[in-house]
Amino acid sequence: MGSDPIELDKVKGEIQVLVARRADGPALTSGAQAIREQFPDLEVSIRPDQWLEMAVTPDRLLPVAQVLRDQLGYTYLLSLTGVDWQEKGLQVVYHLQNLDKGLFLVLTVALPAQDPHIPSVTHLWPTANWQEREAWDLVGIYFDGHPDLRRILMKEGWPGHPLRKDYRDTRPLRERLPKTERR
Amino acid sequence: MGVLKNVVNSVVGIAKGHKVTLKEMLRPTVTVMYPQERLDLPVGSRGIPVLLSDEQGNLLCTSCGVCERECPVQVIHIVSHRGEDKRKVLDEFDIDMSRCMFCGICAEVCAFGAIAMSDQYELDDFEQGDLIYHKDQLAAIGRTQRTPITNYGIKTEVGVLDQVRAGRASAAQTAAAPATSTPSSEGSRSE
Amino acid sequence: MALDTHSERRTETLEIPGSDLPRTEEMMVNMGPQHPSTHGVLRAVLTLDGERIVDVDSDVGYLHRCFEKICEQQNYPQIIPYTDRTDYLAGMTNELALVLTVEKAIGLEVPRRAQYIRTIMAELQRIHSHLIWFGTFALDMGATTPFLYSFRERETISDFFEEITGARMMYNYMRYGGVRNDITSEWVKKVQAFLKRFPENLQEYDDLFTGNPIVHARTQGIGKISAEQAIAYGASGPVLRATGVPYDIRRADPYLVYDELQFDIATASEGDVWARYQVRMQEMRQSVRMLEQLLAGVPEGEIMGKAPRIIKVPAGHYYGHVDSPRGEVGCYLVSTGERTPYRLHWRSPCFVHLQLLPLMAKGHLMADMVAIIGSIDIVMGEVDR
Amino acid sequence: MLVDWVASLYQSVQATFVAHGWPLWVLAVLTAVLKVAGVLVWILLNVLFLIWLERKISGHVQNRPGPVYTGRFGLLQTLADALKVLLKEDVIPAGADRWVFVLAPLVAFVPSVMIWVVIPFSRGVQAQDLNIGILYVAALASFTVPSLLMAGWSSDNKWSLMGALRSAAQLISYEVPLILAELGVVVLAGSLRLSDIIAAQQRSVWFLFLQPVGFVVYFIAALAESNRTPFDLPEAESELVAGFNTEYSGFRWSIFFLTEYANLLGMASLAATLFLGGWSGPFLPPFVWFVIKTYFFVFLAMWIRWTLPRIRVDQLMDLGWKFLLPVALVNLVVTGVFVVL
Repeated sequence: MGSDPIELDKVKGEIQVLVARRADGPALTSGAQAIREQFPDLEVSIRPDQWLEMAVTPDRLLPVAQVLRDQLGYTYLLSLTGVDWQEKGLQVVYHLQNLDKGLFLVLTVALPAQDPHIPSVTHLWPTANWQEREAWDLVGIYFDGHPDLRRILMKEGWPGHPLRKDYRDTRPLRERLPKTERR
Repeated sequence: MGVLKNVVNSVVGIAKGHKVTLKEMLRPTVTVMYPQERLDLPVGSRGIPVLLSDEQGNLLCTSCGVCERECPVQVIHIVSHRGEDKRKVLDEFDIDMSRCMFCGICAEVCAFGAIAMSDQYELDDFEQGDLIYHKDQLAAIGRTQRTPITNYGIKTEVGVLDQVRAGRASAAQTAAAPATSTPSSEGSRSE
Repeated sequence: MALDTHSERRTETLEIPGSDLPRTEEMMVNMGPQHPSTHGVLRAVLTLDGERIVDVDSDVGYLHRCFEKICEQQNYPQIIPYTDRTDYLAGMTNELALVLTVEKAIGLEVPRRAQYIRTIMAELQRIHSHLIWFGTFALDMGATTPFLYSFRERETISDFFEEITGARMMYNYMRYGGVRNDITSEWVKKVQAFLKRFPENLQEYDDLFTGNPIVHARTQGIGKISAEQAIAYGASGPVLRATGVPYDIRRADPYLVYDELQFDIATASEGDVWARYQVRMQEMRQSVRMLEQLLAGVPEGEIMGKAPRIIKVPAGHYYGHVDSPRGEVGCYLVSTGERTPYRLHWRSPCFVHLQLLPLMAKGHLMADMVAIIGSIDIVMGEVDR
Repeated sequence: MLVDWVASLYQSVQATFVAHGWPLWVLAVLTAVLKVAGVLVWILLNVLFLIWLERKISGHVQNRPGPVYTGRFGLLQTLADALKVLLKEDVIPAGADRWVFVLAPLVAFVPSVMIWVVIPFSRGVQAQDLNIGILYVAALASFTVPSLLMAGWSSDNKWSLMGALRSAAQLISYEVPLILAELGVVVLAGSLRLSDIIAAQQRSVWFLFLQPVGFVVYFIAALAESNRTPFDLPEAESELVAGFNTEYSGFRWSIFFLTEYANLLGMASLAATLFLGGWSGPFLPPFVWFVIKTYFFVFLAMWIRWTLPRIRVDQLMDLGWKFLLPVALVNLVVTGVFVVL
């Protein structure tokens, strides 16, 4: 294994982006160390599946994300989504990748259950645009500063956010076979 | 000269394509005239799930209900009661084929090998309600089993689904007649 | 609009061809949801100046089936058939994304034979899916015949799938800890025979379509994006590789037995429709190469590991990803230790790629729009889930 | 023989008219009606066959059998489809410009029939041997533009409008090289009369060999004129839904369909007349030669259709103005110099 770069002889043109294999062992530790140096007060852990993990508060998201992208090379946002933890509030999860070093990072942001607001990262990773819209649409998280925060999968004016745990679909059901009384 | 070279390249590129189409035109067709000819499905190909019986013609199903629980779309409906020897007797076993997604999980989870995926797949019907297949229909298709269970599937006789569907009217009549099979309310589900 | 200004630092300014031409009154056109070449129910609201595209606003969600919500109510084995229905042209790789994530979470060991079978299926699926893409792309370009030819070969692969999994599209084949059914040596021989003649078919496609000057003229320089733009917009799979970035999860984060295989990551540097076309054609050849190695060395053994009878994922959150024919399929699983996931998020490549549509299409002609949509290879089932 | 018999019949009828003192204009009207009916029957029969042929060829190119059920080899399939189309509901969109919408298919269809007035089927079998035959054909061919514009504009549909605009641009651009290519033949034959052109070819060789470049230009332009792939931009199914006939259905749509094939047949027969010596040929009867040559071009057009992708609209213009037009001009000049020398 190790983090040797992928063979580039097939690549034509003047491409600068190298994609490294997933880092493990010392490379992973130094990756975690690099983040700790930037943010001594934040806790960075190494998960058993070789992902780095860190949690930030919503007000610190933007500065942290800026440094992560510009100085630590997390240029690739894999996935962005929200989770509803009911009374414990909501959570936004960012999955980031450093293509050059092969580092994978999961960044979680906890939000209050009432009126959840979080700054948008669309200007850092444009791919967050639709993914934030989806998180707003399905989980109901407000992304402040998003250029175009409207529903994307559900139709406009849909009541509620379907992936909230307390969401109840009120539409009539098509008749089904009756459930057995035993259950 | 560049233009001329361009033109020649284009003509060659286009001519190659025409060669391919001409060659394929003279080849025999690869399609099958579907209703008359049918491709031979491999055993295990997932058509509708059916109920299997033993040599005496008794259903293998013990009405344990695991298929009903595991079905991702909840289309299986089982009603059973305790018989005199404390064993469960299967009264009803319905599968709503209009919702079934033929995933084959029911056949997979059945510990008794009582359900198998058949090779019957032509489910067209005039009434949505007719797409709910009952115990007797599923068992009738299962009794025409031609191959041992492979990959949770069996082959059945060609056209058995049509026969079962054609027999629906008469089956309903016999069910309405008194003193047939189980004492449960079979008539109530026949609608 | 705000996007362009914000991402100015990372993305070069867009040169719109023909922006120096005189302009006329603009016209709004609804391309889709009912349109022959939106590959399902994509609705793109085009602002046209004559035939030139001034602006694109895509509207998705017409095929939203609440996949993620459904999964919160199903136990783990019941989710597998649903994953087939997200990207219905590459069911195997979608199942893989889920199954690998859950296995990683539980720490399940998968027998080597099962891993080989999974890899074989995933690569067959790649060819299967790319064949559809080739056919529909040709159809978008107005050539009807390549579609039928590619389906001819695709049917053969469907037959292979049907023989082992029991279905041609909705396989429900992967299991936590292994696979559902075993492959046979006759099946392996049949697939090997197919792989022997498949390069000839590919040559036929090349003669018929790839080498055609009209295709060159219609694809080269169309829908161009740079590597920086592709990364910033989270592109993956052939869309990213066509910009010259050799990002392939099979190499960057290896899973199954890809580590032991010899293959090249197909890349092209131009980042236009033609580059994406070439990458996919090349990927089919690489898949053939991989399949030959895989089929020659399938080990004997079990196909199911020691999976618990009732699957319960330990509390926590897990992210697994695989390289599907369309790009990175990510499965983000949040568990509280129950029999059902607490939350399952599906990161689908097409959903992400569709954001690139305005970037690619602006300034090009109406006819190029069709080629661009075709070159992203969208599957609306996956976009809307 | 048939020709002679018809000629003698005509003479005897004329003699009867003269003997009885009936006005001769009645006879002229009668013959005209008969001729039109004959041409119409010929076109309709051929179109029925052409549609079947297209489906068969496309089927076999794509490794499938094409129509097989209705009639022997599916020969009656088109008839069945025509019946179905006639029985369909006649839909006129609410926003449509009603009269223009209704008239457009007719404006498209009538010129495609009128072309046949000057096409010589066999020795002496020609509805009217005009001395400006080629000019007449060229004039009629441009009639397609207003009809498609009418259809596209009146439909009140943006896709239709775009299809109509495309077709206007396309047909006008390709008219020029088409006529220039025809002119090469005219220069060689020294006449605009189609029968003279055939006679000139009988004296020397087929003009295909004397005018190969002109032939290629003519053929490409003719494909573009009859809106066939790779030049089917006005319809462009994958881009414009169905282009100018998006809103048409039933009978009106079938008229457009009919026109398309009538145009194809017209272009093919004109190509046979101009470049392959028309009905002239050894052994077989002239009419059979005419049909064989026409269908050779028809087959060529179909083969191209099922092989090539569609060209883009700006590339179409480039091809027409920047390539075909100069080539056709040079060809004409060279031909002229050759004839003078």
